[in-house]
Amino acid sequence: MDMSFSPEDQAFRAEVRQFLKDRLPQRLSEKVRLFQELTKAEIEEWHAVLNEKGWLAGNWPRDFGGAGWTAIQRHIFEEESALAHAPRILPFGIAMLGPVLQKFGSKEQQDRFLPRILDGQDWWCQGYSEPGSGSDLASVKTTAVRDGDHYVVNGQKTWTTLGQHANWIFCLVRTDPTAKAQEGISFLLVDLTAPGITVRPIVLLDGNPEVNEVFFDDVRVPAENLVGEENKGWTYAKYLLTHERTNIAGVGFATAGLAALKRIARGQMSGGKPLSQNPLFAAQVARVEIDLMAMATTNLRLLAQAAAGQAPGAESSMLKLKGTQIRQAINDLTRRAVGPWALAFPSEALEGANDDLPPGPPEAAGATRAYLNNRKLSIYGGSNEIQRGIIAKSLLGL
Amino acid sequence: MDMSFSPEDQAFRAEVRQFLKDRLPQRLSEKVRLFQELTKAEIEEWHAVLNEKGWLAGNWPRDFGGAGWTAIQRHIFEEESALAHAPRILPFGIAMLGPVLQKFGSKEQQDRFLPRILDGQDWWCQGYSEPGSGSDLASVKTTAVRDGDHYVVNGQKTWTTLGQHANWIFCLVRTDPTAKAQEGISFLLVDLTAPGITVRPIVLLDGNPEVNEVFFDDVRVPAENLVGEENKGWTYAKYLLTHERTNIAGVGFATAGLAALKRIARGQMSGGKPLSQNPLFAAQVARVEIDLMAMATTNLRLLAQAAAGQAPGAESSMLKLKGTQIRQAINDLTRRAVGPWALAFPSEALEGANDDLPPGPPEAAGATRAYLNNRKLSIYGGSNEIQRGIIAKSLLGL
Amino acid sequence: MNFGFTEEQTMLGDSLARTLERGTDASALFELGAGAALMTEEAGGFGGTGADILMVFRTLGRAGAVTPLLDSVVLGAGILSAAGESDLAEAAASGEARVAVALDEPGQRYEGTVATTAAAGKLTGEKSVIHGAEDATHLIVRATDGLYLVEAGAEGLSLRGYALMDGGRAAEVTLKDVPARRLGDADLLDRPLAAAILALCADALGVMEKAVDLTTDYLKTRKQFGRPIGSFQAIQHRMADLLTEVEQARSAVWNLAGHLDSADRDRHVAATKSLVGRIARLVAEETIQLHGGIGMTEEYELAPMARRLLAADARFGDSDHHLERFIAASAA
Amino acid sequence: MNFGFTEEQTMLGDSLARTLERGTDASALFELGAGAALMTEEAGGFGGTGADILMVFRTLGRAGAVTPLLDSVVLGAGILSAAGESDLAEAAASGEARVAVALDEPGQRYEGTVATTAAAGKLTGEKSVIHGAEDATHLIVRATDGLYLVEAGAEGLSLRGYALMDGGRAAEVTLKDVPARRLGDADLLDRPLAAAILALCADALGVMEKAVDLTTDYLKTRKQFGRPIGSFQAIQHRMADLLTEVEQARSAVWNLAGHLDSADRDRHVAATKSLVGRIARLVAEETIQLHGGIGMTEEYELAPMARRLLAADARFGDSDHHLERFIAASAA
Repeated sequence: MDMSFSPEDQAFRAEVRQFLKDRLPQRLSEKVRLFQELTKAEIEEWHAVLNEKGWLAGNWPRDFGGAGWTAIQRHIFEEESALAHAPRILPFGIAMLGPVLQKFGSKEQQDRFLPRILDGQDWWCQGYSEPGSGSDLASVKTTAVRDGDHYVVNGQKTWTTLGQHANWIFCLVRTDPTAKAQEGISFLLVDLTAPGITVRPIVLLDGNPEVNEVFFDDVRVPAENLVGEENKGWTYAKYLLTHERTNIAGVGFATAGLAALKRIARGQMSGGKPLSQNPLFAAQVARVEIDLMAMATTNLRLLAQAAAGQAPGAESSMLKLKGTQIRQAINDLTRRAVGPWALAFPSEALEGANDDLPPGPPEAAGATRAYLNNRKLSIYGGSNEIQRGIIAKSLLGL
Repeated sequence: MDMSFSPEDQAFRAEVRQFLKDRLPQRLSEKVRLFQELTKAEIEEWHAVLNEKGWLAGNWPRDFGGAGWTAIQRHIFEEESALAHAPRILPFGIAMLGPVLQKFGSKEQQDRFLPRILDGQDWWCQGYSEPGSGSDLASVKTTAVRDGDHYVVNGQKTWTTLGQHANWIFCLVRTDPTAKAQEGISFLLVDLTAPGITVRPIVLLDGNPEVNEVFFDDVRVPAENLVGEENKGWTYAKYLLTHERTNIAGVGFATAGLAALKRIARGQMSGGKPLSQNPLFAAQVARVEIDLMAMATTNLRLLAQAAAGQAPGAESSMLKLKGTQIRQAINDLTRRAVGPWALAFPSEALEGANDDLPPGPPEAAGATRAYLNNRKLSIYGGSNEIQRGIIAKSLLGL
Repeated sequence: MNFGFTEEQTMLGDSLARTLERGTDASALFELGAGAALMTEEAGGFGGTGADILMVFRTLGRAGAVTPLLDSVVLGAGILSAAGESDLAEAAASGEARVAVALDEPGQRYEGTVATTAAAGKLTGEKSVIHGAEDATHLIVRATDGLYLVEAGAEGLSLRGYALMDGGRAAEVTLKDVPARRLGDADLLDRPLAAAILALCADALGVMEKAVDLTTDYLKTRKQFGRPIGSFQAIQHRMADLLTEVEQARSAVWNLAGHLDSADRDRHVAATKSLVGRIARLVAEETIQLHGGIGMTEEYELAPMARRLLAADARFGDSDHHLERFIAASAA
Repeated sequence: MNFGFTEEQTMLGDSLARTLERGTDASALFELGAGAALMTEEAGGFGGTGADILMVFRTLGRAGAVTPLLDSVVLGAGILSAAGESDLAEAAASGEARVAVALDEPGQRYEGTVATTAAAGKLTGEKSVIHGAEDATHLIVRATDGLYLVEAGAEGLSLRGYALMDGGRAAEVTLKDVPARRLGDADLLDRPLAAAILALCADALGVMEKAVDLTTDYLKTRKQFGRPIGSFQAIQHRMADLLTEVEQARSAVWNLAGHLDSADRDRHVAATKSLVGRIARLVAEETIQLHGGIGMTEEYELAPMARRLLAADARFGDSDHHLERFIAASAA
């Protein structure tokens, strides 16, 4: 048993840290630290910096222009990035579509789309969920009917994260309405600028229009944009969902969030002393820190297993469950740490105006919004209720 | 809105308190305070004291020899009794069988059995549960077959609390094996000294043989011992279960337990100070105290509603749920308050010898056993899972 | 023992609820007597007991109404009345005057040190998160040596306003040699602040009841995997736990209402605010989770309820703050 | 990075498990080398790392074995070895000698004040809940100025024994001018006590795994309302939560095993003991509840597991005690 990182991994960590120190603009890290939303341009700016270094797609093989990192290296990069308050890499092209195209896409599709993900020409979004589908992703109602060398798409997708910035969407569409739920689904790439598409932002309870509804009205999609075989889309979707689950524990985010929480608590007063010295508050922080220490080890254990070729089972559902509980607990404690200043709620996103300068410590307003926004963690990517079902069924066989 | 007790009720409380001061033997209250088991003789001694005063059956009408108290008076008596560490009144005859006989029994049955409950000639126990029935009480398998002017009973009951002291048992028996689960059940009174009955104690994980298995092997029971009509027993059983639910919240026990916990915590040291001043421990005690304050008010609100003729609905399931959570939390904190001394586990009940004098404060060994024993609170009387189902179904209509 | 309301209280609650169905117009509420109902007879009102406050604010919470009643009447007029300023108190209770109460200061969290000073009848200092300050005709300001009255627009007084999570607005208040009149010692606050905490908790109770009703309806109608979500046992048990906690919150609010003028008021304030704050957070989180994605959206009606519940915990000291106060009050 | 065991460790665990299937005979365990596996090579053993301790004690916990290995070897021989008493340490590791370690005193809870004094080589004081004292050939006694060695049967030494919740026995120890030999300062305890806490946590992990397996089997086979209890969704979700917590405990035990000889050992001891203590209690309570009545009975095999889990929390400082230690260690 040896819980330390190998010398190579330690050297890699030092390299990542130095890179972040040199190349991460403070302008961006400051916004991330204060839980502020980044603009489209700011996200693209950071993608470009990483792409220049060859580090944008850590999970892609080198042949496709990726960094070809091991699972441990990816973990180290994610952890260091979070600790440095680097912007998050958009998952839609890099973590989701990329692996699907690499495994199931045609050579033409790979050549056409993969480079444009890396160089920022394309901004992808995900067209999985539909109104009413919830965690039942196989209940796809959006249809694609073959018409010559096109598919004609009709229907609606929702919860499309950052779809307002995207020019492409990968969709699950129903191509065989007579088949059973999980059959008859295809995986289609759709140009969002095509006629018949409407994107409508949905404002979330934190005031941020982070997600969108996407409407398809007789949208004509070239048949060459079908990935893999018709009616086999569910297979690709499941593959994508598995890939989405790397970093499912969010150890890096939690570690960075905990550090921020502790810093904030040292700066807040409670009964004449720093809040960090309040026994009740300190106990809650300590408990989440102890939980995080254990979960981080579970995460590394699974990474080591994966490196040894063992596929993770229901343990990744445990990581999703515990990981979201820990992150939401940190968000909750952070919001509560800023006490009355958590009440301020900048309304620009709600009202289209930014005439409010919130009071209290600089993190205060963002702390509330981060808390509200991260209620999504236990809902999306397979709700925590779904995860509990997976754990029970696969480990207990019940 | 007026949350104070009426002058009459306050006078009643004073009377109860004075009575307990005068007539409750310290020998008994000391054992109760230290969580020690009472002997059969000690329980009977306290019953006799109460019966002499006419207070043994607070819930019975005066016509049947009861005290005819209001729900509020009963609450006051239970609370004061618990605070004085009085032994608990055995529920089987007084709280369970009595009301059933009064409502559904024949005049002969009432005349024969009720006085013997009061004067202590009969010790009743409950024959509801069977092996494997769990919370599904209607799955009665014990049969009673009519044979002339007798029923012949065969089968097995279990979890029969204090059955080792009893001379009578009231049973649910199946008299019509062809009927649906909740039909075909009858309510039968059985003399435990009859031939064919075997009582086998079950030792619980606290080392105490508190419950028993009762085996029936061709036991002949006079037909006159049938309560009400044949095959209507489920109706009476449900009525009994409803009556069992008075004091379901256990406010008195919780209040007394909390007072004991605080006293113990003041006497234990933690980091050079009384444990009661340890912020983390004090916070846990305060939280359960706050919960108890709220639940006590819910209890009084329901008592007031009952006094005004409104039947309680799923709220009594909420009281069962929250009441057991609170009492178990108090048991847990009490056990943890005595720290390492909670490790001592007197083994006389397990090994039939009492050569161990446990260490630490006098409450220590009892605290562990009370904790272990009260794990039953969330299991019996309709498990907490059953209560959650009742709440969901009746209030949500789901 | 009686846990119910008087006929007058019930009638007021009903007419308030009907009025609120047509929208939240503060002047309509004042016309209805909602302000006077929150004041005792000695203070020129016709209510002011714990039960009155509970009835009015639970109704406001259920309706999601944003009103000046807590700050201007329960707190503001309450202090003024205690200070013998009956004219201004009645003006606030009738809606003619608007009062904001400036207690907390920047850099302090809950019940922190007060640094605002009075010298020669003039106040200097900074106040933070002052609810309703922008609309106020008068401010009551806490200084090191007691409470002072300041008129809106007084020289040296400046405000910086912003929106709040509960739908209202507050302001950072700066005072530079602002002319002020002394009202009395800080203990004028005792009963009005306890009453304001009751009002906030009763409001939160109304919101919780509404959020739970909304969730129940959703669980009954929304289907997933071919059946109503509410038919899933795991969901049922979570709702049962949630309802049980809301029942606890209900009793806690009743407790404070019933002990607002009793000797152990402080202990009840701490117990109720701590419990309600904790359960309000739980209800916000659980009702969002039980809704799933739709519960995250601004256009669905749950969002403002959830924020209002979080705001209830964050104001006047959160659940941990009052847990500590409860320990102190119980030891005393 | 490597979270696994060496081939030798795995082999030892396997043969230990096989031996334990035939019963808990302490001498058989010592013959097998279980004692030596817990000692480092410098101390005459062939193991003694965190991983060795984890492997041995998780196996003991799974088997429900009551042995002197924690007290006499990990703690006792560990201290003796650190004090340079290699002969007696090896005798304890081989089972020839039995050592009990007397740290705590009556009236103190966890890590309380030590009042036992040494004067002219003789000890006077009282020690409380001393595990394995009745069977010990030697006692290591903590006095105000360090650790002392006392032989069983020494004049002035008296014991009062009693049974423990975890199946073992302990004694109250009274010392009256008992001849003793000084071993050294109290910091001799540092590593052995940390190792003993790891042993206790690994034991608890084994018990938890076993209790969860037992519960899983029960839920699959036991039927209620006509179907297996385990098919009820609410039960499934609770088991999922429980399994997730046990996974946390597993990683916490690994953490301590991996950091037993690192600079931040104290922080890991506190983190692991706090987390394992909390989850051990949870597993005890939840597995009983999920079983229902049968889980309450002595004759069913869950009862000793549940008590052993509670005992693990109650020894060497409970979850709250170590939470406070963690806060202190993190601030340092």
